[in-house]
Amino acid sequence: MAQKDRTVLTGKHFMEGDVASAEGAIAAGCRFFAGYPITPATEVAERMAQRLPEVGGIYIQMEDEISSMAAVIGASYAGVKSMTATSGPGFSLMQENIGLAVMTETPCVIVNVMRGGPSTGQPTKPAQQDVMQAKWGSHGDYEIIALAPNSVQEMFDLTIEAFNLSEIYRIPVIVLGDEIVGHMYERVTIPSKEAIKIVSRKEPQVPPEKYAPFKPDKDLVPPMATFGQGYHFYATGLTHDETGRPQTDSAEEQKKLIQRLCDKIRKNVDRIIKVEKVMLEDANVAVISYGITSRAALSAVRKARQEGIKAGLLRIVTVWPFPDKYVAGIAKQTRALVVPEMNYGQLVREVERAAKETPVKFLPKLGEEPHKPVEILDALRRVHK
Amino acid sequence: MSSPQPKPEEEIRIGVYVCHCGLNIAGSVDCEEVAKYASTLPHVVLAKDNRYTCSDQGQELIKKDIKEHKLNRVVVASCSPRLHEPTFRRACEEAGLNKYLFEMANIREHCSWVHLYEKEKTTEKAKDLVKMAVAKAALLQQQEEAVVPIIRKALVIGGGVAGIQAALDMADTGYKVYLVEREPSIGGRMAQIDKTFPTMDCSICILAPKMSDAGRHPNIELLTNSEVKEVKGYIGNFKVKVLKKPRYVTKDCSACGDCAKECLATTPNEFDVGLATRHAIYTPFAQAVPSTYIIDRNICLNKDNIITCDKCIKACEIKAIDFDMKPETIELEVGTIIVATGADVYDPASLVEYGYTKYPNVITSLEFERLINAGGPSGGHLIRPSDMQIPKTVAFIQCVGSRNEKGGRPYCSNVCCMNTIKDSLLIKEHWPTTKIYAFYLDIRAFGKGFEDLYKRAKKEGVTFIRGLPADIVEDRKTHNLWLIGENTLQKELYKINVGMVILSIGIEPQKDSEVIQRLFTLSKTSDGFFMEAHPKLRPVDTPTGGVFLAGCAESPKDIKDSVTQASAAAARASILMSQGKVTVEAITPKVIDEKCQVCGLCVRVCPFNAIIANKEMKKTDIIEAACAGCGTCGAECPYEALTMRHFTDEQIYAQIDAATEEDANKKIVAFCCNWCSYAGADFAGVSRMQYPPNVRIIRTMCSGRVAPKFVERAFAKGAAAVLVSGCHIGDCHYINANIQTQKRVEKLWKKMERLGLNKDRLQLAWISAAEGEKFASKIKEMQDVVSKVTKEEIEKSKTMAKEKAG
Amino acid sequence: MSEEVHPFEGYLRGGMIPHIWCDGCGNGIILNCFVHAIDDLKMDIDKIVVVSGIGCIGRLSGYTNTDSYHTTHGRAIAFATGVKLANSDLTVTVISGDGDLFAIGGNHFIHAARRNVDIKVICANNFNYGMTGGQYGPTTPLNAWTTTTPYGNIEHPFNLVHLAAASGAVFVARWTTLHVRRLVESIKKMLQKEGFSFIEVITPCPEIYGRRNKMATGIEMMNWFKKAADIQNNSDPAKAEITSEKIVLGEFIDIEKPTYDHLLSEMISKVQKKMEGGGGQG
Amino acid sequence: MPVRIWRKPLDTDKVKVPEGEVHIIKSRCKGCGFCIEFCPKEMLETSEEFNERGIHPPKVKDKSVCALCSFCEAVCPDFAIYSVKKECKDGC
Repeated sequence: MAQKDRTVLTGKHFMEGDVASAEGAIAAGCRFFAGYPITPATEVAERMAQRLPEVGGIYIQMEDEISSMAAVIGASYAGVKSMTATSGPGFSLMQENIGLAVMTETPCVIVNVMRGGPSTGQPTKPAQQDVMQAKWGSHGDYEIIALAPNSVQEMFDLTIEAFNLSEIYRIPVIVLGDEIVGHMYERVTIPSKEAIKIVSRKEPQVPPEKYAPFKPDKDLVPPMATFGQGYHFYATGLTHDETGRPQTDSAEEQKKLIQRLCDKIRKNVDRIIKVEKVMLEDANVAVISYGITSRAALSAVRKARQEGIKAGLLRIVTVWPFPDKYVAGIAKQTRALVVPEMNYGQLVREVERAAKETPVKFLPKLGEEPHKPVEILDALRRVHK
Repeated sequence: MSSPQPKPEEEIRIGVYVCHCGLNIAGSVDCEEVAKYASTLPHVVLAKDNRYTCSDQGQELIKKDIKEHKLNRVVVASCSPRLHEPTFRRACEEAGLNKYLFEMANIREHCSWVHLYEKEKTTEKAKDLVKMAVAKAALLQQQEEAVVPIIRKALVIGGGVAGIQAALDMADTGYKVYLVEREPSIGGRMAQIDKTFPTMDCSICILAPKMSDAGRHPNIELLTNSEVKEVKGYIGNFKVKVLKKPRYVTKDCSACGDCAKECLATTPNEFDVGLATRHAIYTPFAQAVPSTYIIDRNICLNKDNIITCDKCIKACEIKAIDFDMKPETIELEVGTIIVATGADVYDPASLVEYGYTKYPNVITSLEFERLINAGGPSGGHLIRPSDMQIPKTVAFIQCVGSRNEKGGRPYCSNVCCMNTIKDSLLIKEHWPTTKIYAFYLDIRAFGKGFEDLYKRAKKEGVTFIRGLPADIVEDRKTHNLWLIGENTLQKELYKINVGMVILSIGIEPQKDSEVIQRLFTLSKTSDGFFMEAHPKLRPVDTPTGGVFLAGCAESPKDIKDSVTQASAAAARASILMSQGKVTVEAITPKVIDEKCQVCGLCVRVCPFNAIIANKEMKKTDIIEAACAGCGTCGAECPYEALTMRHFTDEQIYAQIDAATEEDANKKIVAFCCNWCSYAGADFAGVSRMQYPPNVRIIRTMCSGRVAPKFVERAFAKGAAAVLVSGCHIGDCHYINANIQTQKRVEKLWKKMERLGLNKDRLQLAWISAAEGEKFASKIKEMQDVVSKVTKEEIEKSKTMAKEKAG
Repeated sequence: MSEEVHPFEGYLRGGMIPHIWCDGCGNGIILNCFVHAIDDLKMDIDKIVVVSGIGCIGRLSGYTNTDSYHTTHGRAIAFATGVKLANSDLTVTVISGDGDLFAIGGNHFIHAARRNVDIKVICANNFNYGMTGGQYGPTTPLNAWTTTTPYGNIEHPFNLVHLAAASGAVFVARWTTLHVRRLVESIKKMLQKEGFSFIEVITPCPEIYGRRNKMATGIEMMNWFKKAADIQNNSDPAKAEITSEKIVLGEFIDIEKPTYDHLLSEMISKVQKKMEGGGGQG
Repeated sequence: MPVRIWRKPLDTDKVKVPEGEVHIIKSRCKGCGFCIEFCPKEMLETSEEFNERGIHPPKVKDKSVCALCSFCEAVCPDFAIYSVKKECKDGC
C-alpha cells in the first residue's frame, strides 16, 4: 500500500499555534529543524521532532540556541529548507548567527514566540518586546524580514510565507509570534498541497568555473549553489566580493556589499510587505496594530463604528521591512492614530516617524493579559473628540 | 629437610679403596703402601687397593663390603672427583649408603701425574690426601637432596645451523623453544656458503628447508633481531630478558619487495660481504626466515621521529611499515638454555704482507663463497674485482689467521683446509683450465670422505705447495699478484704470478663473546671459545647447570660437527626437561636458629638473593631452590650460625688438620674452587705438568666458601703457606661470590702486615679450568716462599688466629 | 625556469595563494597535509566541505578549492553538523584553532563528539590567540607568556586529545607540523573513518607566541617539536602530556561506534515504515 | 656478522636510485627555512637573491643530489617548493 503523503495534512484541524507553525513549515518544504527547548516555543520543536521523521526530515536538538542557528545555516547551505524556533533569551543568543545568515545570504526561518523580558522575564506570559530586536538584534547594517501572525491559522500561513520570502531573497525571515498565538488552540484549515504556493531559491545557471556565489541578478539576489554540486564556492562572514573572497580592507567592497544586502529588501518592499486594512476608506481615526493585539483592536474599531466614530484599523502583517507608505497614507487621512503594543513602546516609534505631524496615541501593555477591546475603544473615543 | 642424622653412638666404619688406575697412579705411587697406611687411620675398618676401582668389579667390591662390613663411610683414592665421584656415589647408593657419606682423594690428577719422578714423596702425598679424605669422611653426614622442578621450555641463543638444529630437535621432542637470533634472519654463516664439503651439495638448498621448518614449527618461537640482555635463576628455572629490536615492518609483510624498489637509500649488503648493494629497507637474502623485511635506520633518510621519506610506506599495499615500532623487552622463563652463538671470521687486513684491502684481487674465502654462488653478486662468476674478468690463475693461502702466533690465533680453525679443497674443485668444475695453487702449512683432511676429496683435488691438477707466501706484490698495470715465499718441501724459493688470491681466513670467537660468557657464567679456553664442563665426558655441557653448548661458539668446527653437537646439546637439555625436575646437591646451608642474630650479613653477600633475614620473626631463611651452594654466606657469618652441608667448618678443619699433621712447615695448604682452580689443577694433571709435591688441595665449591678462619687455622697448625684460588673475577660460577674472597684475603693480608708476617705466605690466585700451567707455576713460585719461611715466622703465625681481625 | 606549477595547485582556490599566514607559521603545513591526504585518497573533491571558525587558521577554508564556509567564532562544528545531517554524502571537515574550538566553541565540540556526528575536526593548536595578537587561551601552557598573561599563565591548559576521547570521539590523534607524513596518514584515516574524528596538530606560531617564549623562529619551534616528540601510538590520551621536554604524539583512539547520522537515518526509515498503512492525522 | 665491508659493490652502477629535481616557486617563499633545516640530505641553502617580498628563497647547493624524498614539498607552508623525478638521460 502506497505511503500516505504526510507532508501536508490537508483538512480542518483544531490545533495549537506552535503546532500550526510547525505544520506550516513542513508544508513549505522545511526538512531541517535545529533548536533548543524554551517556553513558549517548545511545542514547535516537539511537533517537529515527531513530524519531520515522518516526511524524511531531520530534527536535532542542539546544545544551545547559538549552535541551533549555526546548524540551520549549515543545513540551508547543504540545500535543505531549515528553521529554528525560540523565544526571547534564545533569540538573543541567535543574533550573531542571524547576522551571519544575513551576511552569507542564507535562506532560513526563525520562529520567535515572544514572551516577557528582559532577561528571563516572564516565560509564560505574552509580550511583543522583541520587535526591535528582530530588526536590530545583530550588529551591523542590514535589513531583515519579520512577519507577525495574529491567529493559529496565520501561524500556519505566515510560516509558509516566511519560507517563501527567505528563499526568494536569500535572507533569514523571522516569524514574530507571541505566547498567546503560540499556545492558543483554534481551528486551522490546511489547504490541499496543490493549493499551497511554495517557492525555492534560484539555482545558478552557469557552470562552476563561471559561478560567482555573490554576484546578483537584476533583483539584487544572487543565485545560490548548494554544497556538493561541484561549485567549490566559499562563503564567509567577512566582507567579501562577488566571488566570495574576503575583502577586509576595501571600502569600495564594503559599500557595495552592505548596500546590496539592504537594497535587495528595500527595493522590493512592495512585493514583500503585507498589511490588512479594515474600514479605513472613510476613517478619521485609526488603530495601527500587529500580532495578537490586532484582534482586540479589530473589535474595538467595530464597537467605535457602532458609536458612530469613523474608526479604522491598519493591521501590520509584515513588521519588517516597516510599511512606512501605508502608515503615512493613513496618517494623512486621519486626525490621530492609536498604537496598542504589548511592550513599553517599540513599533510606535516607527509609526510616529511615518505619521509625521499626525498625533499618535500609544497604549502600552506589560505583563498580565493582552489589551481589552474597551481599552482601545476608550483611546479611540478620546482621540476622536 | 635432611633425614635423621646417624645417631652419635653409632660407630663410624670407613672403607678405603686405593686405585692403581692401571699404571696411571701405580706408576708413581705405591698404592699397596697407601692402602696399608690407610688401614691404620681412625675409624677405618678396611682398606684395599685394586687396579681399577671404577671398573664394575671395583664397584661390586665396594657394594659387597658396605653390606658385609657394615661400612657407613666410603673413601676412594683415585682420580678427580670431577670425573668419577658420580660413579662411586651411585655404587654407594646401590648398596644402600647415602651418597653424601662418600669421599674421594684425588691421587691421580693432583698427585701421581704431577710428581711422576719422585715416588716416595708422591706416595707420602697420596697418604696425606687419603688421610685428609678419611678425616673428612668421619664427619660426613647423610643428606637429602632438594628437588627443583624444571620448566619444560628451552632457550636457544643463535640461529645458525647449530641453533636451528638444536631448536628443531627439542621442538620435535615436544618442548617449547625460543630461538633468539641477533641478525634479522636465521641461517648464520652456512647461508652464505655456496657448497659444503665433502659432499659438495648446495649449502642454502639443504639449510633453507631447516630454516623454514624452524620458522613454521608450532613449538618454536623465533625472536630475530633480538639479543639476550639478562639471565637470572638457575638450572630448570631461568628468567631471561630478551631485547627485541624493532624491524619497523610488521609481521603482515608479504615480502613482495615493492618497498625496496622505491627505497632511496642504499648500502653494501652484509650478506654478500659488501659485494652487492641493498636498500635501507631490505631482506638479508632470498631465503631469509622470517621473510619479513627490515628497515636499517642507520641509512634510512628518516632520522629521530621524523619521517622525511615515505616512499616505502606508500609502496606497501598492506600497510606493514611502522616507523613507530619501539624496542621491546621480552621476559622468558625457561628450564634449559643452549648457547649456539657461533663465531666470527678473521679479518686478514692486519696481515699487511697479503695486502688485503690494498690489492683489489686479494679476496677472502668468504667473499669467494659469494662470488662462486649462482645467487651471488656476480651470478656465480668468479670475477676479479679489479676488471670483472675471470682469472686464469688463482692461489689459495691457508692458515690466514690460524696457527699463527703473530696473528694471535695459535689454534687450527679446523675447516679451512677442506674448504679450500672444495673451493678449488668448484673452480675446476666451472673453468677447468684455471691454474690453481694452494699454499699450506699442513693439509688436514681427517674427516669422513675428506681424504678422497683431497686426492680428487690433486688429481684435478690443483698444485699444493707447502710454505705460505712471505709477501704478495701487485703488478700495478694488470693488478695480477706476485706470490713470494719458500717451498719448505723442496727447500726452494718461489715467485708465482696469479690473477687472484683467496685468503683462507680462520675462525675466531665472536668479538663480544664475553657478554654471553658473563650472562651465563661460562668459562673460556685461552683461545677464547667457550669451555665445556669436561672435554671428553661432558663435551656439550657447561659448568652452569642447564646450560649447554653447540656449534662454533665452543670451538671452530664444520657444519656436520655443529649439527652433531647441536643434536647432542638438544638431547642433554631434553633429558632435563623430560625428567621435569632436578635434584640440587645437598650442599646448601642450614641456619642454626639459636646462633643466628639475624644481622643480615649473609643476605648481603649472597649472589643469588637466596637468603631472607626476617628481623621481626628473628629468623633467617634459605631459599633452597635459589641457593647454588657457594658457601660465601657461611664464610661471612660471624656467629657460625650457618652450616654448609657437606662442606662444614668441622669437615674443612679436619682436612686442614690432617694435611698439617706432619711437616706442616714445609707444606702449602691450597683452597681451590671446584669450577676453576680445582679443575685447573686437574688440567695440570691431565697435561702432566710437574710441580712440587708439598701442596695439599682442599676442594670447596667456591673460593667464597674460604673463611678467614680456615686460613688462620692452617697457619695455626704451622703451615708454611696458604693458597686461596678461584675463578677469575667476572667468571665466578656463583656470579660474583669471589669478590668476597678477594675482600677477605685482603683483610688477612692487612692483618698479617700488622702482625709483621710475610704476606707472601698467603697468596690469592685466579686460575681458570684451562690454566693448568698457571696452577703449576703458582705452586713452583710459592715453593720459594716456603723454602724461605723460618721457624720463628711459623711460630709467630700460629698466634694469628687469636688476634682480632683489623 | 619556466612557469612553475605546484603539484597541489589544483586543490587550492585560484588566486588565494600566497596566504595571509606569517613566515614560520605552521598553518600552511596543515593546509598542505590536508590537500596531500585528499590527493593520496583521490577523493571526489566535489563532496568535500571545509568549514572553519575565526582565527588565523580560520582562513584555511578559503584556500581549499572545495565548498567552504567560514563561520562565526567557535561555531564551525555546529554549522558543520547542519551540513552533514542535511546531506550525508558530503565529507565535512572542520579545520580551526584551539581557541575557536575549545574556548568559545568548546560546548559544540564536546556535544558533537558525544553525538558522534560524522564530521572530521582538525585543530591547529598554536598555544594562543594569534590573530588578535597573542592572548592566552585554553591550551596555553602554565607559566607561558602572552599579552594577557604578562606575569605568566596561571591557568591549566586543556589536554585536547584527552578531552576528545572522553567526549566520545572515535578517532583521536595528535601530531605536530613537523610530523607531516604521519599527519597525512592520520588525516587519510580520519577522512575514511565514520564518526566524530579529531586530530590535534601542534603548530608553530613564532611571530606571536614563540618570540614571547624564547622561540623566536619557526625553525626553533619545529626543533622543539623534534626534540620533545615522543610517539606513543595507542597509549592513554590522559597521559599525553605537552611540556617543554616532552610532547606525546600518536594515534590514541580508533574505535567503532554507530554514528549519529546512521542512527538518525535508521530512525527515520523506521518511522516512515510505520507510516505506511497510515497513522492518524497529526 | 661484523665482517669488514670495504669494496665498492659490484652492482653499484646497476642499482639506480631515482634522483630528484627540486623546483622552487621563489615568489611564494616567505623564508621560514623549514625546507633548508629539515632536508635529510642537507642539500638546500638560502640564496643571495631577493624575491618581491624581500625574502631570500632557498636554492639547491652545488653538486648536491636530491634523494626525491620530497619532504621539502611536504613541509613547506607556502606551496613554494616541490620535487620531481629527474629525467635521466642515459636511458636508465
